Amino acid sequence: MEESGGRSDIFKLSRDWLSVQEVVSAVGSSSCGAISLFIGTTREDEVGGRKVIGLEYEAYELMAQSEFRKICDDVRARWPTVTHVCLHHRLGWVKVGEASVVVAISSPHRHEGQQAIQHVVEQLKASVPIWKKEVYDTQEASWKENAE
Amino acid sequence: MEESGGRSDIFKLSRDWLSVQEVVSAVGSSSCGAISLFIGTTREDEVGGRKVIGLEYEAYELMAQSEFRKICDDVRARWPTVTHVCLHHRLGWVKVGEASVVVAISSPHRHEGQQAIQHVVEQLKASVPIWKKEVYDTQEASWKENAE
Amino acid sequence: MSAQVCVLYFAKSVELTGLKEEEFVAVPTPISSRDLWRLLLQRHPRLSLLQHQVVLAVRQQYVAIGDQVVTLEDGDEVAVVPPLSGG
Amino acid sequence: MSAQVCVLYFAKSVELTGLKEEEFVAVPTPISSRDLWRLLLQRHPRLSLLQHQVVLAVRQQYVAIGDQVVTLEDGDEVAVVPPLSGG
Repeated sequence: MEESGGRSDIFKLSRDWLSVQEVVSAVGSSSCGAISLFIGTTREDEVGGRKVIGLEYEAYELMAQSEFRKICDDVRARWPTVTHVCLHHRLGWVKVGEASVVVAISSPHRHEGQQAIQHVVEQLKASVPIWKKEVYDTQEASWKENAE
Repeated sequence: MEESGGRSDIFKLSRDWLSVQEVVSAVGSSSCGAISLFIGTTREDEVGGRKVIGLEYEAYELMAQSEFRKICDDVRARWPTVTHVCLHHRLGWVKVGEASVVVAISSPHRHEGQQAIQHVVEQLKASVPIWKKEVYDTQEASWKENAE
Repeated sequence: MSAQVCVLYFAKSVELTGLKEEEFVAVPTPISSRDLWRLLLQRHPRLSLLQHQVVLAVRQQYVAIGDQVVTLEDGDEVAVVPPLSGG
Repeated sequence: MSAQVCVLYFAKSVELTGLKEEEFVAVPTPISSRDLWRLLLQRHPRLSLLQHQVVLAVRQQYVAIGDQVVTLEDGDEVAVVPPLSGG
């Protein structure tokens, strides 16, 4: 957790089930009228006749932390009123229907938070060193690649 | 709760504390990879030297329900992949720091959900018959008006 | 023709009228929304503070104050809708 | 000059090398990122399956494979970074 002038950037990689309420509480602030949130979950899917049963995540943990900090610096440069940013990402096995990522941003008004959260999710996918492998009901698996 | 083709539009007016987890659970679906969420909270504020201590909400309840349904119909026409929409709004006394509204939308991919949630929040403010009065530490109060 | 309608007040209009709802027993119908608003103003002159900001809802559908003509039936709900501030 | 660096593998590169990390004892420095990648390929020819998709990270900073020259010190971390898929 980084604190500067009452603003915090919180990043956590977790092998446990993610708590939405914990992420929301982490960004709560009485100076903020808006909290924007994004939850990414493992979707039930079929790929070439095989059913996806879950995802297996891994990360380059220290570098992920520092790339997250860069994203937050960038967010604060673009949307200076953004108050707190909190991102929790799962590692290890995440079965269909469970959250792999929860991001929340608090801001005095809603527009900047809603724009900032889209930027954080895009940048997370583009620059934070995390990887997932789709695991199928046939026991096969394949590493994914973010399109964006 | 309206169900049609596995899609639900849920609207609740509540005099109790809003549970973010309850709203998230209401839109969860194994066919969805994304949940977008917005939480509106009562901001600590000063108006003309008086401190806002909370908000008092009231609604034209049946009409609010039907205006919400119109918003959901419009959302589904614009973003046909949106799966579930859930909106909980507080009534009565909401003190500073507490949530007055929680909206969640699930969708297979995140872009449509993130656009749709902004539309729902804008339309909520523009067309759902709900009113709030700001209450100050001086015991004075004033009815608010949405700018948008 | 006339109808008996139930008028609902919300937000500032409750404070201005001192009422949450009341019955209007002989409202002419059809009637323009402007004339309907004038009837409300006759009974509650303080509602003029909301002039130019207020709209009405008839059977839970918004009606701007103006030339639009509405047809009322006994038991219809008419609401005074000050500027919204939900969210 | 040469340096001893720690090479980290992630995702598909773990499967291709069978390793999560290993020491490279005498890496020439300064070195272009293209030559650094060639050294890795010499030791693990199957990494060529990642050719054109992979980037490196040196001291936790991304370096595209190309002409860019990096200076290595003993103990530096070099990572093989297959296409990202977080989120």
